[in-house]
Amino acid sequence: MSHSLDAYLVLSCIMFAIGTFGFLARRNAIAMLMCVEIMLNGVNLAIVAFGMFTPALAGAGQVIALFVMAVAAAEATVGLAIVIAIYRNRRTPLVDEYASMRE
Amino acid sequence: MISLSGIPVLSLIIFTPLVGALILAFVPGANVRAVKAIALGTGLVAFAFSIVAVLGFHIGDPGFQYQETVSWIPFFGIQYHVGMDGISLALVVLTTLLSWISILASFGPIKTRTKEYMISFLALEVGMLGVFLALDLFLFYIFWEIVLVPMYLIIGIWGGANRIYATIKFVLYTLVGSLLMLVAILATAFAYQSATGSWNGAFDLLTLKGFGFDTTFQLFSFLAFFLAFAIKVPMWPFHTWLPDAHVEAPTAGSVILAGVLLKLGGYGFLRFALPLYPQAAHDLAGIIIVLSLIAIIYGAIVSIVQPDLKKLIAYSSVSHMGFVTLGIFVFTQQGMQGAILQMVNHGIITGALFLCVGILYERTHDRRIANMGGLAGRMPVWAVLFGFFIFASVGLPGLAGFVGEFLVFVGTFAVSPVAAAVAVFVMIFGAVYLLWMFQRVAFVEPSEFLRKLGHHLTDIDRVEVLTLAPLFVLTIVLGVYPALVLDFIQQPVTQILHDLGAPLTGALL
Amino acid sequence: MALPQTVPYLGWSWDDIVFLVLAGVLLGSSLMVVMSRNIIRSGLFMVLAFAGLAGFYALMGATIVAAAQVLIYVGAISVLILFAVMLTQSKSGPASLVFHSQAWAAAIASLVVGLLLVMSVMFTTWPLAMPTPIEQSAHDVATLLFRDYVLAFEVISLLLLAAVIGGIYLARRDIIPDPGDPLTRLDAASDGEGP
Amino acid sequence: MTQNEWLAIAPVLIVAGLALLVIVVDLVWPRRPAIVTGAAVVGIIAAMVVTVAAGPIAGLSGQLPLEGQTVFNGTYIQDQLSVYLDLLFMAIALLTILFAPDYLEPRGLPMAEFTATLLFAITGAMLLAGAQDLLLLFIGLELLVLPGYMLAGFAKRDGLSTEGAIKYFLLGSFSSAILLFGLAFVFGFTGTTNIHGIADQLRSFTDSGNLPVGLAMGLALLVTAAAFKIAAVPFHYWTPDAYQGSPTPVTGYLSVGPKVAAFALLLRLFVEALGPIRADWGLVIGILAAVTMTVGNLAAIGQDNIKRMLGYSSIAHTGYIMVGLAVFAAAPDPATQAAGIQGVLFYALAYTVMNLGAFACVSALQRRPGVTSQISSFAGLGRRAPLLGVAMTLFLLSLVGIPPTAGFFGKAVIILSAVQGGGWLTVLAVILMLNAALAAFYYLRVVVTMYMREPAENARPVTIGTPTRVGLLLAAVATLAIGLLPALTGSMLDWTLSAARSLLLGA
Amino acid sequence: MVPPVFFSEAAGQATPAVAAAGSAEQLLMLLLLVLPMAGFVSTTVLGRRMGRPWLIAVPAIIVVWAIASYLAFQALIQGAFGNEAISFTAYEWIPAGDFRIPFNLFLDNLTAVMLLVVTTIGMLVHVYSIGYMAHDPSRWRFFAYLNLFMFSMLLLVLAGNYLLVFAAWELVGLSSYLLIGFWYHKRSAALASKKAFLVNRVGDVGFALGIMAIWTTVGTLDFEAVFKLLPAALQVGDIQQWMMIGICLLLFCGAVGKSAQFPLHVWLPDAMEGPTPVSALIHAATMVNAGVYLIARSSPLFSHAPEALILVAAVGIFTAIFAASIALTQKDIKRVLAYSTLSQLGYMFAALGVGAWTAAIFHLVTHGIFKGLLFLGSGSVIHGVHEEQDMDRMGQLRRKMPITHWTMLIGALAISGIPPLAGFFSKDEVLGEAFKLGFQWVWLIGIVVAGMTAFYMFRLMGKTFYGESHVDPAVEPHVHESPPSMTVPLILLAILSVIAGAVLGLPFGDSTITRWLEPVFHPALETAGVHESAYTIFGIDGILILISVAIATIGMVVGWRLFGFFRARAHLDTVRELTARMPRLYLGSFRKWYFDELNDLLFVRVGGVVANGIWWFDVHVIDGAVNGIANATQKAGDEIRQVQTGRVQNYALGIAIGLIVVAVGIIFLTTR
Repeated sequence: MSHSLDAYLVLSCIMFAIGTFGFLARRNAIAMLMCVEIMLNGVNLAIVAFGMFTPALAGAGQVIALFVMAVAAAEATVGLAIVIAIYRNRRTPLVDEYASMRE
Repeated sequence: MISLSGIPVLSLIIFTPLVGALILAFVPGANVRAVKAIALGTGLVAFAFSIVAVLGFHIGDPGFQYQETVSWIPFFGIQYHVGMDGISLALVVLTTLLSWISILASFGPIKTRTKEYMISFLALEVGMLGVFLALDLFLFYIFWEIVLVPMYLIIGIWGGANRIYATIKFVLYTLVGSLLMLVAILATAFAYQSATGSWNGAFDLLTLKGFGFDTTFQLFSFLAFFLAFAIKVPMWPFHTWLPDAHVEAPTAGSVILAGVLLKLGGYGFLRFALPLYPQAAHDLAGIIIVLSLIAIIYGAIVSIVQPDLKKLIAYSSVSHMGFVTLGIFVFTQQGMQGAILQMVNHGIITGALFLCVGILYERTHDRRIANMGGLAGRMPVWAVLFGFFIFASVGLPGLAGFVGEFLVFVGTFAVSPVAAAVAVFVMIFGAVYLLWMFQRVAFVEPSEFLRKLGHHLTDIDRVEVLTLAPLFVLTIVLGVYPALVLDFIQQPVTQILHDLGAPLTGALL
Repeated sequence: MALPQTVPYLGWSWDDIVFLVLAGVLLGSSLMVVMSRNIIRSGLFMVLAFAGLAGFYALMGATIVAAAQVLIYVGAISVLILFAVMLTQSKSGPASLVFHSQAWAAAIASLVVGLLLVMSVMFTTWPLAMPTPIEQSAHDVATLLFRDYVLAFEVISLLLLAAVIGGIYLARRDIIPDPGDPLTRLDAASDGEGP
Repeated sequence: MTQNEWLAIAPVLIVAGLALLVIVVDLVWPRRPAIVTGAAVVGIIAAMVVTVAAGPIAGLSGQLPLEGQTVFNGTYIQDQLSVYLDLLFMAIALLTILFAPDYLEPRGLPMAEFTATLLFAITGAMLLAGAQDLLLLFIGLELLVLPGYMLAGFAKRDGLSTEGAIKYFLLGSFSSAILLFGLAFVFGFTGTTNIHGIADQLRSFTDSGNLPVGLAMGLALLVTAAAFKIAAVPFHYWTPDAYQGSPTPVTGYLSVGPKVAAFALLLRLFVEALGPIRADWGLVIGILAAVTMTVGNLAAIGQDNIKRMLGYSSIAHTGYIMVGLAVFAAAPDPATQAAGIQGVLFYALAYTVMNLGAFACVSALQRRPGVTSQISSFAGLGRRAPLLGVAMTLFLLSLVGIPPTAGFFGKAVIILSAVQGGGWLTVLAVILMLNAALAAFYYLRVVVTMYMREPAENARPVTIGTPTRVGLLLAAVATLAIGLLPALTGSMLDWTLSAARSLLLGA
Repeated sequence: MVPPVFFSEAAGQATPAVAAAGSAEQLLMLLLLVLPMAGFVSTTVLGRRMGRPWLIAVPAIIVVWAIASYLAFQALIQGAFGNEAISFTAYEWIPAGDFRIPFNLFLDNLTAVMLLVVTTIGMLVHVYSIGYMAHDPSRWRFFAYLNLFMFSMLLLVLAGNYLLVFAAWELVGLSSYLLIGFWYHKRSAALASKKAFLVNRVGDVGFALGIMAIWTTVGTLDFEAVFKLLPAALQVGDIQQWMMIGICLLLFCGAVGKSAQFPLHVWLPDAMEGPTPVSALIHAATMVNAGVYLIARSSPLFSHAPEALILVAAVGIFTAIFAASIALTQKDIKRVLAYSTLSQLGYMFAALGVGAWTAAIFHLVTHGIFKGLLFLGSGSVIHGVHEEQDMDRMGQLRRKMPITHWTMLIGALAISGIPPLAGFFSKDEVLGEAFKLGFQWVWLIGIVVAGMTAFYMFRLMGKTFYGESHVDPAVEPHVHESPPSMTVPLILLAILSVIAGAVLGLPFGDSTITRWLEPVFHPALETAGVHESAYTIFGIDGILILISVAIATIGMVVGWRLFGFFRARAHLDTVRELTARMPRLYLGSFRKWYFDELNDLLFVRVGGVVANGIWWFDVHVIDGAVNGIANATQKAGDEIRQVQTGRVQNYALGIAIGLIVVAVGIIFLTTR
């Protein structure tokens, strides 16, 4: 199990699905952001797993995972800044209340 | 005959209005007199150039004359290729003539944004002339679309109360057709390229027209062209934009719309659709003949009950243009020559009718027939001219309308007596709606509405006479001596029929 | 103390046990992140999930990643998020509704997505994969990072810089302009909200 | 790094450096937007000059071999395509920066941060254009989109701006995750991150219907994410909201920059890397194209807010460009495939100038704070500001595709490629054309408003700043010249074709 | 009737040879057209400013008359052109491939006769109009129109091909339209002019189709060529008999319209709204004869289509009795004359139909003269009683208008067929030929019509000139004889009415007019196999003459008995009693057998409903579809935009669902 690529991949898929659910269902902007992080981590798990089980990749999986973490950090920074900015305007972190623009 | 070798006559004709428009762009709009003078001058210069082209034209020469070829987008073999044969010549002269007349006729009625109006008008002229002279499919399409924009503005800005609806309808309707035509043009060019392996000449009419495309391809391409042209002509049942556009357009807009724009469709059939896709043309001729017959009779009958002068003339255009398509698609020398002559005649006569209605509108601000009456007494000169053009439109022999119509009849009869018999009934219906309208407008005692206008109801003035005079003369000349046009189009029509191959058989009865 | 080769009684390898336990932690805490009513608790569970993931990385032998995971996620990002939570929670209390009204639809959709993903993973034989993880030295990783992916590495710094600059701009509290200043009032109504 | 590597990356470096420079300039001379603008404009022009002029040294401008030159261990390529796209992106940046001051300054929004953020995004786009490695592709994309989120929320005191930004950000991150998962599948399956390596690995699956399910799933994830980035239906939801909320110059940028860059991603990823299995994604792209343009146009028809309307219309244009991709995927012969890519590239150029131009007109009109972006704001513009009116009309006509404008030639090139492809591509061409007619409906509505409606009572004259004037002039001239000027058109067609060919060499 | 079997050997000389006209004749023929045209143009341009607007128009026509007389003299008396026609082509009118229509003029004896009639009566009417229109402020228009008419009519008779005839045919229609509607401010005049034009157009449709059929068959429209080629084609079987019949019937359609035969007769009575000289010239003496001329001209064709000729005869004789029955009861003096004209035209068609070509033309000539006279006389009367046309408001006018009275009396006697006046000869020729050629039914009806004609003419005379005066007392004192410009033409026409018959119709059997027209009708007679039988004045012909004269006399006498004659009193109470006894017949006749009502129902009401229905269809169905598509598109757009809820989660869910769809799609499409 611990030596099976499929096991890690399945795990990563489930994690991704959980993140997706949260993203679709949560109302709070920051919670949604957290769910995106969960999804990204799920993917990262898959990437590392591919990297570790595939000789041709020769460690690329790990490197990419590092990059993804950096990107995730940047994304979180930007996202949180935007959340804070909008919170100043709207006084609520609940995304479904931001619906001034529609149709 | 004068020698014009080495002079780019056609480019001069096409781009003179453009130059005029550019000059106008730099004239202050407040200086209305200068604006008008420049616009009219430009129109006259273009007209003069087109007359020069007539004088230098070799009637016996079957090919295209004054050809100019400049490479434009060599990547796809697209060229600026223009040339003139008898058909183009007739329509170009018609265009340059009606253009300056329209400009002149706009002096009075157009009171706001004269400069923009004149620029639009000259741009419109560029497009129309380009369509009649282009020999490159791509170039043709570009001019074809260019026509759309100024007309859109002319109707939309200087039009009547419901102008926005009318102008959008006009543009969208025409656009739907022409965009599909673009697909067909590109497909045709590619079909040529894939067969010959080279883009050279892939858009050039002269290289393409002898090219035997396969049957299915012809059918679809022809249908796309057909849609574009049928909407422009307009053929039944694609005609409903026309009454709206005419009613809302300013007078000069109606003149150009009826006088030239509708001819673009007929010209397109002759110049492009038939030579490129002869097989498909043969296959579909029967259906098109039936549609034309419907248009002829239907347009005439609907005209009878129109309450608005312009709408009546608009529907009558549907009927009259039905002759054009009928004449073209019976594939006989007489029919086709008649169709072309009919285009010219219709341009002159209907243009004049719209001018007359415009003159009336200037004084009464109304076009409802029910409000008119007795104008023969109040505006005698106007009534005489209006009546004159009405009888020309009725198809009175000796005036322009007759010869074209009769040639179409004769050409049709040779192919299908039944079709001719149906079409010929328009002689009755045409007379019914026009004469009834004339009776209600010009005869009997003046209506209450007109009486209230009192002395404002003046007879036609000098400028207005000047706009109608050339059309008046031409109406008589072309009725008495139609050879003036027929001689020019004889050779090209023979050529088109030759390209089409076998005569029409079995399409209809 | 040396452990037996396999888990007593069960006959499973230790790695497998670790795997199962970690999987439980990971999925459970992930679910809690998603489901928790209190957003702060969500955040804390997220830290746990990230830590679990680090364990997996270690289990596979990807030690560098595991370390980075702890540093970046557990350390930096989580804290960042928690700060943001604090900032936005201070005035209004916790929302009465955690989930959006479409939660059921969301559940079904994510279930389908998950099933599709899992099945596609299961039914695929990855042609280049080995049955067991491969040893990879830190040196290999470093070589890749600084030789093959050097451009990407440079770009990442740019990315972070951009994020920081933008983040500062967006998040910084401007000197609140005078409400009587016509410019500010007009600005508020500048887009869309007008007639 | 070798000299070649320096030269190849020089344009990217200059732009990135310019971003930093702008921040420094702002620190030295705070609140002097003119200096910032000036510096940025000069810098971008310099970068463009370098891109072209550094050519001979690095083997550019005709001497650049068609296969390009790969640097940084095969992760980045400098070829005709990347040079073309780089210049296009820089042009986008240039125009956006020219248009921005008129809108930002009256609203008190800082020019320096705007310019820097924008230039970061452009850097990302340029990297994307030359990326030969999945990782670089991903990071380039993130560098492109992250500043985009921030720009969307740039008017941070404006509720709509931040609302648009957060929607854009959340959905964007969501799609990034999806994209990443897709990339992971591809990378796991092929065992490489190199674009060419992937293509080589995939060559065995040339027929449709024989993909392993994992790869198919990866493909689906990639299609979804990419469709999101280019704003194709049904992944377009963010577009209207983000466009409407953003400050107008930003909207202009968003409508072209990220879109064209996302198409660059599609070219590198789908055409170059996944080219061998194009039979498997071609039909999907074709269907999406048809749906996208139709839905985009339909939705735009009843729209009263011009930014939102142009947002929907940009969705439609996405559909048009996708036709080119579909042609690549479904065409039988290499020449036609190249023609499809050429269509994408040529249309991207045309779309850039006309759409940016249109947004510039909106933004110029909104120079006076308080002017809404409702279409009614345009009432009587033809008389209030004749030149602006003429320019706007030109751009709108070009967007409709009326000759002789760039938009028309763009459509012509795409349709030509589609009819070359034959089969269902011809149907796609017809759908495209019908859509163009549909589009006329709402574009012309604006013209109607400008020329045929009377201005509101309180309408005041419109004044335009110099940078905007210059920018409008550039955009208008380009809109007219592309197609009409034989030399320019010819070279553009040649260039886009060789760019397409260089791309296809690897596919 | 004889089937066409004697064609073969006659084919060669059957068609009169055509000679090129000499330059003098060319000039004269052109002048015949140019002068009236010039008169029209100059009067139109200058007339309004001229004190005497007739100063151009009338002299022009007098010159035309002189020229025409000279040409006719040359042709008929001198035989200067031999038995040949002369023709020349002025220029090529329509060149379109094989369809080359010259503008060619053609003059043979038939043309010469027509020229005489047209120019003589035309000239007299012009002169008459000087007086008649003297007080109309816009009389310049009147003279211009008259000149235009003369031009058109002369072109019609001179034209050398069918298309040119058709052109002239339409132009006379135009002139007629203009002249009927001369007093356009009168609603009835405006309606009548339109009606005339439109009804004519109905016939013209057939005429036009006939022309197309001829051209399609033989590729030419020139008379000589058509008359040679078409029978030849029939002979060798290139065309079928039914085609020949069809062509003839189509041409006949045109004739029916122009000559106002049943059922297209409705326009002519209404045309009386025009000034009276117009009625005399156009609607009695010249234009309405064009149909007769056309069929006479086409005799070489009709002789090959005996079935068509039977129809011609039937329509003609039916119109004769039908119109006469209406004329019996009309109150408007001009309407009586109008229906009388219809009736007499019916005679001519009957004559054509039975094959008595010469008789038809003979009657055309004499009818032109005496009907012109009668109309001008009625004009004089109307003028005298101050524009009153109702005969119930006249009476006893013979004393106040003696010249008018006497001349009209001559006209009435002439039309009644009382020897030795003009009508006697021609009518007798028509009826006698009909009887002798085997069309006894035509003869029988013709005789009845003759009686009716005599009756209604003397009813007219009685109500107008005799009996008691019912003239408006206010007008009575002012009733006066007309000026010389009006009376002189009356007198001249009266003289002609007296002598024309004898001059042209004597000696019986081989009369002058027969000799004149023999070359023209020779081929037709040859084809039809009509052989001149010896004229037996003391045999069958004599008996026929006696019968017709007797019938006419009876009609005449009944007329005086009931309506008065010189000193004889009218018995109006008897009239009233008679009409009361058969109200339906009376009312039917008085209401013109309800034809106007039928037309109104068919064309105005039903036609209006149909036209409005089609318009409704156009607006609501065709345009409705167009607008419907536009609206549906807009609606669809609005619906689609409903997806855009503004809520991120909705969007995200959409993306997720999209992902699922795409994934399922791709997996389904690409994997095994």
